[in-house]
Amino acid sequence: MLDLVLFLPLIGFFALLALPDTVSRKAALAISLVVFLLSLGLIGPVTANPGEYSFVINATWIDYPPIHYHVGIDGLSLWLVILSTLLTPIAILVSWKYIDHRVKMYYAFLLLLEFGVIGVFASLDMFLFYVFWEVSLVPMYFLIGIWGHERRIYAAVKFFLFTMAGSVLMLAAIVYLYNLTGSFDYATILDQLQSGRAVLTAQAQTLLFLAFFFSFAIKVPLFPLHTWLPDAHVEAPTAGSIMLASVMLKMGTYGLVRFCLPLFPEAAHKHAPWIAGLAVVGIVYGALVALVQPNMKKLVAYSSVSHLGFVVLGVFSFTQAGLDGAVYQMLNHGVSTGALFMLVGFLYERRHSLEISAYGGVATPAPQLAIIFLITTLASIGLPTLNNFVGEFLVLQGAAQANFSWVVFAAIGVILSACYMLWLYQRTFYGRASHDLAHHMPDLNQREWIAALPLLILMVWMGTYTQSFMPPISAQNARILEKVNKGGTALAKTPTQAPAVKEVADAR
Amino acid sequence: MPVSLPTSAEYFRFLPEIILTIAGVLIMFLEAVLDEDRKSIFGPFSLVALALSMGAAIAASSDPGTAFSNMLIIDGFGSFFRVLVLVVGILAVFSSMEYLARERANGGEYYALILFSIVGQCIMVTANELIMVFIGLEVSSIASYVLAGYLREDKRNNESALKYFLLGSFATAFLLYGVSWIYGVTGSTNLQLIRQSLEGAGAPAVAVTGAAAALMFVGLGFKISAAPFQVWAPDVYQGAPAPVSAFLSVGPKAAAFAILARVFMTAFGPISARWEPVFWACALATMIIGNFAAIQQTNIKRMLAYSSIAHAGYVLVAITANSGIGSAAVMFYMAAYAVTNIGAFAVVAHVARKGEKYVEIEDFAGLGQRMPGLAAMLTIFLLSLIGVPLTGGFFGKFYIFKAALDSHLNWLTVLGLLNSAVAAYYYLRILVVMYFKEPGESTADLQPAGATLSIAVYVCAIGTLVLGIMPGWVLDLANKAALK
Amino acid sequence: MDALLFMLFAAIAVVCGINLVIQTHPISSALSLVGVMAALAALYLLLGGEFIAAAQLVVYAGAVMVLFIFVIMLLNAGTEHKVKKNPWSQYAGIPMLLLFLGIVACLVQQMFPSTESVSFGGFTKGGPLEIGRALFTTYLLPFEVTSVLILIAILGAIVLARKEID
Amino acid sequence: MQLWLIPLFPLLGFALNGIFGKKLSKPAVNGIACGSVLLSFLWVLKTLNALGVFSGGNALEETYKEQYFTWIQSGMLNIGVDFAIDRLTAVMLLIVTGIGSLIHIYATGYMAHEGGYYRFFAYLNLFMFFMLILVLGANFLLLFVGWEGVGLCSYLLIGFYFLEKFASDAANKAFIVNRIGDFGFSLAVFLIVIHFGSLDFTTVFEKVKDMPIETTAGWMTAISLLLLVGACGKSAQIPLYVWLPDAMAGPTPVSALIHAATMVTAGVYMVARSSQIFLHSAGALNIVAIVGVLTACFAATIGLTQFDIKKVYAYSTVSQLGYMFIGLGTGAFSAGIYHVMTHAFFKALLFLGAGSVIHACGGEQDMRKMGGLRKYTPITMYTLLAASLAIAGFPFLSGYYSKDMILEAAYEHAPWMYWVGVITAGMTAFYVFRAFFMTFMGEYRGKQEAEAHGHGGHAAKAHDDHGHDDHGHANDDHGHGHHGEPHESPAVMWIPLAVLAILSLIGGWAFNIPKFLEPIFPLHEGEAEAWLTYVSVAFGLGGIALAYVMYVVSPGMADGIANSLRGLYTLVYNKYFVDELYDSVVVEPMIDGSRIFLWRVVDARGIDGVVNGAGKTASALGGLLKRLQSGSIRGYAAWVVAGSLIVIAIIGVRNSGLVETLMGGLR
Amino acid sequence: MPPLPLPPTVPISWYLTLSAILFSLGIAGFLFRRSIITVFMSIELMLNAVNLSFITFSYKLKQVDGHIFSFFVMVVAAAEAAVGLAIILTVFKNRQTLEIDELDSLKN
Repeated sequence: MLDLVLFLPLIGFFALLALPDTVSRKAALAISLVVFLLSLGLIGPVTANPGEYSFVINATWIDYPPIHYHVGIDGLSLWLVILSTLLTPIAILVSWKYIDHRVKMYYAFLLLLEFGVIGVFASLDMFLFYVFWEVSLVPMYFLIGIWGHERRIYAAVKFFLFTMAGSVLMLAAIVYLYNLTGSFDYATILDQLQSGRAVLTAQAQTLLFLAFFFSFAIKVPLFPLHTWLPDAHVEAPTAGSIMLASVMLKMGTYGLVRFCLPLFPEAAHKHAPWIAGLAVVGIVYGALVALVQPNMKKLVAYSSVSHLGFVVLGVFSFTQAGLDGAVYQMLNHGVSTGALFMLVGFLYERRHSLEISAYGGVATPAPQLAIIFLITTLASIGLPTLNNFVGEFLVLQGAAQANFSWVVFAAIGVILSACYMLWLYQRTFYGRASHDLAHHMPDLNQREWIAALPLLILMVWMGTYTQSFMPPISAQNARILEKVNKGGTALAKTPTQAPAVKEVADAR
Repeated sequence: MPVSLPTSAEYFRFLPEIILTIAGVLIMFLEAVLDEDRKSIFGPFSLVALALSMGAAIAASSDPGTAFSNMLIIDGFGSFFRVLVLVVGILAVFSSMEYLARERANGGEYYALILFSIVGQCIMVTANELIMVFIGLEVSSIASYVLAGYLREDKRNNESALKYFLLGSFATAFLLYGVSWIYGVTGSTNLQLIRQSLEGAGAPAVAVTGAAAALMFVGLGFKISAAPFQVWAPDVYQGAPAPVSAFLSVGPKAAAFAILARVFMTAFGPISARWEPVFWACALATMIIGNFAAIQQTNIKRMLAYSSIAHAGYVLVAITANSGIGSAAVMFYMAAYAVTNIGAFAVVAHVARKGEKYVEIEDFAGLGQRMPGLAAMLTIFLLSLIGVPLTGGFFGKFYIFKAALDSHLNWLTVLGLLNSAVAAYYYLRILVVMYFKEPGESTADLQPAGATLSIAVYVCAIGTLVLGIMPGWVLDLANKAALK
Repeated sequence: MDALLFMLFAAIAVVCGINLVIQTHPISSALSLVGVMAALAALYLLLGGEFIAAAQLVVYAGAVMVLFIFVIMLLNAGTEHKVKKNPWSQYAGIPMLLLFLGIVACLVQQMFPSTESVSFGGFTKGGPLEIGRALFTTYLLPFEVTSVLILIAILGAIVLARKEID
Repeated sequence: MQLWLIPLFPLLGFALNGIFGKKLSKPAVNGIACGSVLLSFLWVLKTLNALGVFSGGNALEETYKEQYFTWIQSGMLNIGVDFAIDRLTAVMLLIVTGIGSLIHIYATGYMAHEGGYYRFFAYLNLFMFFMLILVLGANFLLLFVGWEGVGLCSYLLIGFYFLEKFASDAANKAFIVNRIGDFGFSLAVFLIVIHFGSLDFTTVFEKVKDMPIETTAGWMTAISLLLLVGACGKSAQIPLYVWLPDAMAGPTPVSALIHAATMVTAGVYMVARSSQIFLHSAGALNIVAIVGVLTACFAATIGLTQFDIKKVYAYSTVSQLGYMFIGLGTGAFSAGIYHVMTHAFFKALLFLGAGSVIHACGGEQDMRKMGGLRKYTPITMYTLLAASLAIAGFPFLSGYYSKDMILEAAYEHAPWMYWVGVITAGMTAFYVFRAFFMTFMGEYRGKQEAEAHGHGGHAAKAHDDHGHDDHGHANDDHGHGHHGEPHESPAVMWIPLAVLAILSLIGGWAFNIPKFLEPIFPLHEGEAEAWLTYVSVAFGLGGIALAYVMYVVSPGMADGIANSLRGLYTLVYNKYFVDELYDSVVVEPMIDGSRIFLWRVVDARGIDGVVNGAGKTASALGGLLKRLQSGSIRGYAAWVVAGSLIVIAIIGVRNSGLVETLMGGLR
Repeated sequence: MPPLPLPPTVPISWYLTLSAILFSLGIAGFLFRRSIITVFMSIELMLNAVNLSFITFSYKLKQVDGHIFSFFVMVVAAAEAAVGLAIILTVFKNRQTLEIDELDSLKN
């Protein structure tokens, strides 16, 4: 099953290159839909046993050094994989009319990207992880570079170099771990480190942690490593932005949760204060800068910086709530920011401008678009009953348990998110539409509705009935935390308050 | 003095070189005899010779041992490189045929020179004696000098050849001076004997041997274009015909790396504490000079030349590691680099067209649209040069830095990896131009590549991918053949 | 006597060497080089290298240098022009050379203190017999391979100096 | 008991109208909208009846709770979607659904000619849904859901006329200011989880009871104050009141329902709900009271000078909310809730009446262009009179009871609060009756202009009259009708007015809320001093009298006073320039700082500067390195020599004693 | 004439030093001469210095191998001379100059 989910996009990539341009988008859509449906089959077994890896395949790839094709899905990666498989057909649908040159390459790259990101989430071998990590880079580079806007080259190169600069350090760290443990297998390495069979000095642990951390932090992106993101988003085509924001950024946060924390718990604890500090700065900073962007995509991009600050904050709170919230927030951000980019793309297809000032009064000619945009906006600013609220609440709750002062500042980001999103909405949709604008602004068509609807449903679903999604995440996070907080250092660091925390909670 | 004649086994171990030499001589003979219009057989003929030679080399690898009074040693390491340079030769011939026809220079001499040059490289990689190192080096080099200036009407070719020749001979003089000192101190030019002699040597002897090793490093470092002896490489690669540049940047280089690794790891093993720091610094300087200077290049051949300097830096990292893994990494990397770089140069040679008119990076604008297949192949090569996974370049780099970390060269690893990130920038520029820019007049009348060039390009691409996806095949060989 | 001969030929070699470097006309330099070679041939004899001394005179000073002079004449190479471009070697050359020489000389002093000295006849195995035997036994392979080298030289000369390629 | 049906009806109404409303006929939309709320109201009645509330006795002294499903579960934290009902909730439910029903009915008439009709009712139903969630929610987070949800609906409805910038500005302002309040609320929630491990009301309050005040006062105060921040946002208290006057940009029924009767009292409800926590922190309670006093007085002074009828009532709302906070802060929680109810009656009525007046005048909101309406709209006049008397604290009307209780509690808490409250009561009476007199007495002043300019010019006129800062007028509120003369509203509008008028008159003594809430908020022991009541009534009557003198007996007098106190008048008329202050102290520095400093300097020059600088440095280094390749063979040879020297030096000379030898040789 | 202050025989190090001096002179010729042919001859001078060194060591070690080595050096030098002079010929044909500094069109 996982094999199919993983390799069908790759097969699709080659198939598309072989097929003529005319059928490529239909073929791509069909393939991605099949992949999505297949990926739904992952849910049952994984949720049944979320703490363990399901669908494990462990085949030798290279004998020496022992590199294995070792993949599997657990509660942490399950939804991220499904998010990827869901967003790919949506991205294809969104591009349906927009992409008019080098069509088959475009869809082929989208499928290759899907292959890469699913691989990242499914890899249980560090080397394999790195391979997929890099492989996912290439199609995105081309997506931005070929089908992007005016400054696409700068953006594409910047994107590639930033990520590359981070990932080489990760490679060094992976190799170092291999030399230490003789294995690339994540579970083996983890086991050896946990059991003390492989011993890292404090300095080595710190350096390794930082190597991993920086490569992930660039991808996240964490302030102040974020400047590639606005450029990449602004220049990328709509589908590129969707995949970038929804899936690729999650690779970074996923890496933090999957690798940084369990492998180097002491270092993670030691460095958590400034990392969380950066996360908080990022939350506020991203929001403030988003506030003053004249360009919609840039605005949404900076809002991503802000939102992902929450994720990082949650991760480095080392609390169950924080971690659960962080993972949930990854999904939420994927859904709602993906939708935002999609909607901005719809606007762009109609008006061919990303400047907010080119719009105004769109709600009159295109009320349906306005409504969807509004719902997405509300999701993005964390309105309860919509998805982001749950994630932000848990993150902040967890962070509050770790250090209340972080939360005081982070919560300012929540205020600011309302400011920039509503202001954007006001400037774009409210007011009177000029004649010219109204003329170019047909309401949503059926295809666009089909693309948008799943995300809208998810926003509400994930906001109201979290139990459909949360249990596997929670279960796996609990296991991670068990490893990370072995010394129980996280909660002990909050001496001010803690009388009731450890009591059994709500006895409803 | 009892005279022992070489045994048949020894001849068998030397058979590849013999085959090539005979083929070279035959070509020279036929060149004089054949009509003009039949001279196109030289290419295929030399391919057959190379293939036969490769068969012989593979066969010989099953019967390792020394030959001709310890002059040669046919061990795994040597065999690996011998096969590698033969593969390089085959690919070089494939990528040259069309070029030569286009430049109306499809003479037999070219192939003969390639074959002789490969003879020299084969001798180098299996040399067990400094004298064989020297002679092999000279055979390879003198043929290379001529090849670099092969199109003698072309001023760039002239200058390239002259620079290569003068500086090459200059560096060789240093090498020889070093050899003479080594001979003087250790009383031998046999690698094993040198090692033995050094193992119990006193301080002055070690110091002088060190200085001699340094002089040898000047000569060999020159051939591999290690900093600060890299200066010639950009000029020569830029000026030489593109297929020759391709050949020069991998063939002699692979051989020189092989002999560098062998001499320093075996013969100078006992004084490794002395030369490792030098290699460390040279590796770093080479990477930095190669990568950073490449950023500024506009000529693609020159850029690839700087890139080849940078890659020499990576390989030097592996030699600095001075371990079995290190030598395996050298082997694997050179293999991956060979297919990648020949492929890249082959594409460049095709796009450059007659007289190498279009060798600026900007001339590749829109190649992705005009020639999607060729562009895709060049993309694979460039990604491999960057070191993106699933290409040979990545795995090679991975293995090199693994070796380096194994030998606790932590900082060199980090700096090297950062260098490879910098390198991404200039390779990406070609991708940018190729895919993100609209085609201009430079690619307007570009014809599809012919059969032989296509074979070269596609084989290189497949090789690059196979080395990236299934590195195990070559890596196993390399690990078994490791020097230590 | 040995010392006197050494001093004599060494002086000739050095003076000719210096002359090679300071002369601006290639012919002068070439003749200086011949002088160096001749002086060295004498020194080889002192060191017991009969065969090599002969080869030095016949092959080197004779054949090779004749080739040089032939080319100089052929190209009608004249005096060097006045320097227009000054590569940095012009300035850094002398200090670097002195340093190089200094290091090497020091190493020589350190490695080979003046205890052992050269006397004519101290080594007598440098005759044709010994050389020939070594060449055709131990050094058979390099000897044969040099034939390839010569072949390449011929080929190279043909390629580069042939009248027209087609 | 199916508590979930209560919010479900409006939600269904929202869904139906929202999705299909465009295709439905107006009566169908009306039917769905009003029907769903009415059903909800009836279900509330049925539920309460089933719980025995109407039979008196001890019914519902214990909380009745229903649990549906887990909403958020993480580790030990488990937050369910649970509804609970106790007496406080019962009161709120009745207010919300009862008043809500009336206003829905009214709105069908008021909005009859508006575009986006279905949209309006969909939003209104959604509001009802969230308000009911807010009231019914059995834990802080569910309360927060409703809290944010009503904020959203408020945003949507204020921005209902989104074609106009002032409407969308006001909407944004409302939402964002509320967000600032929510900031405090959410921090409080986090602290509650940290300290109680739960958000469930019963669990939390049980635990609070057992906690000693001495050791917990610190963080209890923190939680209380943070909750207060939230309440200040939602209930428009200083310093976060600024959004409410602007919120009048929404249609009048919205002002009545959301910005007078229900949503804005959510803060009061929340503080009352958390009374256990507040009771653990005397300091926090005191601050609540102080905020209330200041707000009440401050808003009343602004109300004195406004000419926009809805603005007057808006500031009045702020002021009355202040009273409620005084009640809460002085420990008289039930008095606060009592006032919530009576205020819901009379303030809803005031707004609906104002709506009727505006309707009658064809969209005019400026009282200076009204006058003499008693001839045209008698029903409206009498209902408004009832409401005005009620708010003025006329004895035995609804406002009298609740306000009195609050003031008594205030006197006990701190006499100065009582005196400020009483003065405010006087001002309240004055400005309410000022509005009443200006509207209904004298001669109609709007006719000529209305005819001269038509309705299209309203916005411009209003701007001329009110100055640039006056965002709140909603003249486009009422785009329909080109009436030559004012006219009475249709029955569907005045019947709700009548019902509310009756409630305003008798609601005070008919529903003895403090008694009903006694199980939750024990009544204060002992009798209050009688003179307190007399004084407050006197002030109220005095205010009415003053208004009568100034606006009926000698109409020029007001202008005279205004002229003689020009500076003060300008200050008050312009609402103390608080909006301007916030703009220049918070908003503009933030925006400019973000744009100029964070974006242009930190991001573009700082971070990207470093990044691009690194690129440039690399490039420059490349430029430098490539110049090594001078092309000169001799230069290259020099490099080889130099390199060989270095290499020899490192390999050969290092540690060889050679350096020592050389040095020795020099010596 | 006073007797020269010379020992009857000279130490090996003198030969080696002479070799070093000649080698350095060769380098100097390469660095300072501007005629391509002279530069090439400087290389020959360096090779000669190397040969002297080999033969000296051969004397010291009492082995013939050094002689063999220098023999090969001579052969190689001859081959190099043939090819090198041919290259110089082509350069001259194309550029009509033997100034080494004028061959710097390939650079940076």
